[in-house]
Amino acid sequence: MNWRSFPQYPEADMEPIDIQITLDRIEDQTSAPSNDPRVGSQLEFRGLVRAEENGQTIVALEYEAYLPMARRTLETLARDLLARHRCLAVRVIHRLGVVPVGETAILIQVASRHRQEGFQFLKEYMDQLKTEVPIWKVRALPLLPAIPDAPALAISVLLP
Amino acid sequence: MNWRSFPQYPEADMEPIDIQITLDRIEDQTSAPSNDPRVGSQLEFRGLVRAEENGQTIVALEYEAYLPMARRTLETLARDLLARHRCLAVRVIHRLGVVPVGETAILIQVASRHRQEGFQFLKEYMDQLKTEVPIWKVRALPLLPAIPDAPALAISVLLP
Amino acid sequence: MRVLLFAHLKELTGQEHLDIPSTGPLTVEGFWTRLLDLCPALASQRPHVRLARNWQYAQPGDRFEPTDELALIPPVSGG
Amino acid sequence: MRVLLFAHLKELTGQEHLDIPSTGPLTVEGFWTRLLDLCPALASQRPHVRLARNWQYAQPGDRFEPTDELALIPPVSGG
Repeated sequence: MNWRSFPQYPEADMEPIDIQITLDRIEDQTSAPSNDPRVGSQLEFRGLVRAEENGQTIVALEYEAYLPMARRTLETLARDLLARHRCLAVRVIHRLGVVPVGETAILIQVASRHRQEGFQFLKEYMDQLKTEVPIWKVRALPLLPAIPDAPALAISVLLP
Repeated sequence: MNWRSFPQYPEADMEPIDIQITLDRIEDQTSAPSNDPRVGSQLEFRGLVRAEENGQTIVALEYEAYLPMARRTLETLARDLLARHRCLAVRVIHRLGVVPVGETAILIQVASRHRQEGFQFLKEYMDQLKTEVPIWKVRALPLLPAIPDAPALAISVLLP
Repeated sequence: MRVLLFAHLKELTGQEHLDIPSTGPLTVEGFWTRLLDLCPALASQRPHVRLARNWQYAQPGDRFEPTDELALIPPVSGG
Repeated sequence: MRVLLFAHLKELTGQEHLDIPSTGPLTVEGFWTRLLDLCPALASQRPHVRLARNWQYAQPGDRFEPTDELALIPPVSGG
């Protein structure tokens, strides 16, 4: 029975706060492995680019950031909310540059003892990110009718 | 640029409701792939067995279900809340039998247009699951001091 | 009429199910009378369990048929 | 004193940053006066942007030093 071979609770080896900002795809980032035996809840949120932006059909969004401030703000928010809701660990990855429809722009994972703490963390983190973190959707790339044999042409619309 | 090769929004191919009850490990179940361009939020919750149950250190919990009713109730809850919160798809996997500390007892994934809808779904789904779905923690397997050279011995504590 | 038992009710009774000899439809009250005649040990559990009938929680006005599958549902603790 | 610009403010001004010639510390009001002298096109944006100083949002009573990194933060839309 494999529960007999479970290790006798090694020290928690989670980094409590892991913040990343990247130009790469983040689809393949799976749940943070945690062997912290105190964890009863792992929550993961992915914000994906939708095919509609302000009523227009698009194929991608372009994100820009004030990098050092964005990183600091993402981290400060994480530290404050982790303490307030007594969560155990959090990981945040925000993607920048052109993000195609259906791909992940932001990934947040939070581990906590009980699910309510994680729910509160995630809700408040996203609410505050949406008002405080200097990251912008700067351009929407609209869906254009295909032009046979035309060279690839990038057309974008500046967002307000 | 890979956003140019994004397919022109194929029909959504998500199963809107996927309910599973299993004796197998569910650690390796990753996010439901979705190429539905309406999805803006993917939320995943994992409920893990913690090392502490009622103040006692344990190594595993054993779950039991009234199978057909558990499946029906999980599905009815999913259908009701999916409609109420206008979510797009949900997947629920509940593990039964002996689940070691640190492993997943329940996995819920929900896809929605906006994150608020997914948050509401997940919160209410778990709240209702905890009162309505006929699944029980029937036994806790306590942590025992190691006995050198003793044969493996399974001792468990009946939960109230 | 078969009555399924779960969790600690199985340990309490030593049974996974009880069979109430067929007598036609039963009210909720009639059901409990017959069940406790059959298994008095369950009396202390009555305030704590809900009745399910054919995989759904029973309603106060239900009448149970001999072919129904009944179940005693102690407080659940899944997830 | 360097002032960074982001998102549509870059398009509006054609610049990624503006440099206010050094004059010693500036109040928030003094900062705006100097900035709008330098780039009048930003006047219409003032009600919509927040000031950041050294990677943190500035407070109303702040005094900005010539070595500070300032930034105009238009409404954010990450996530």
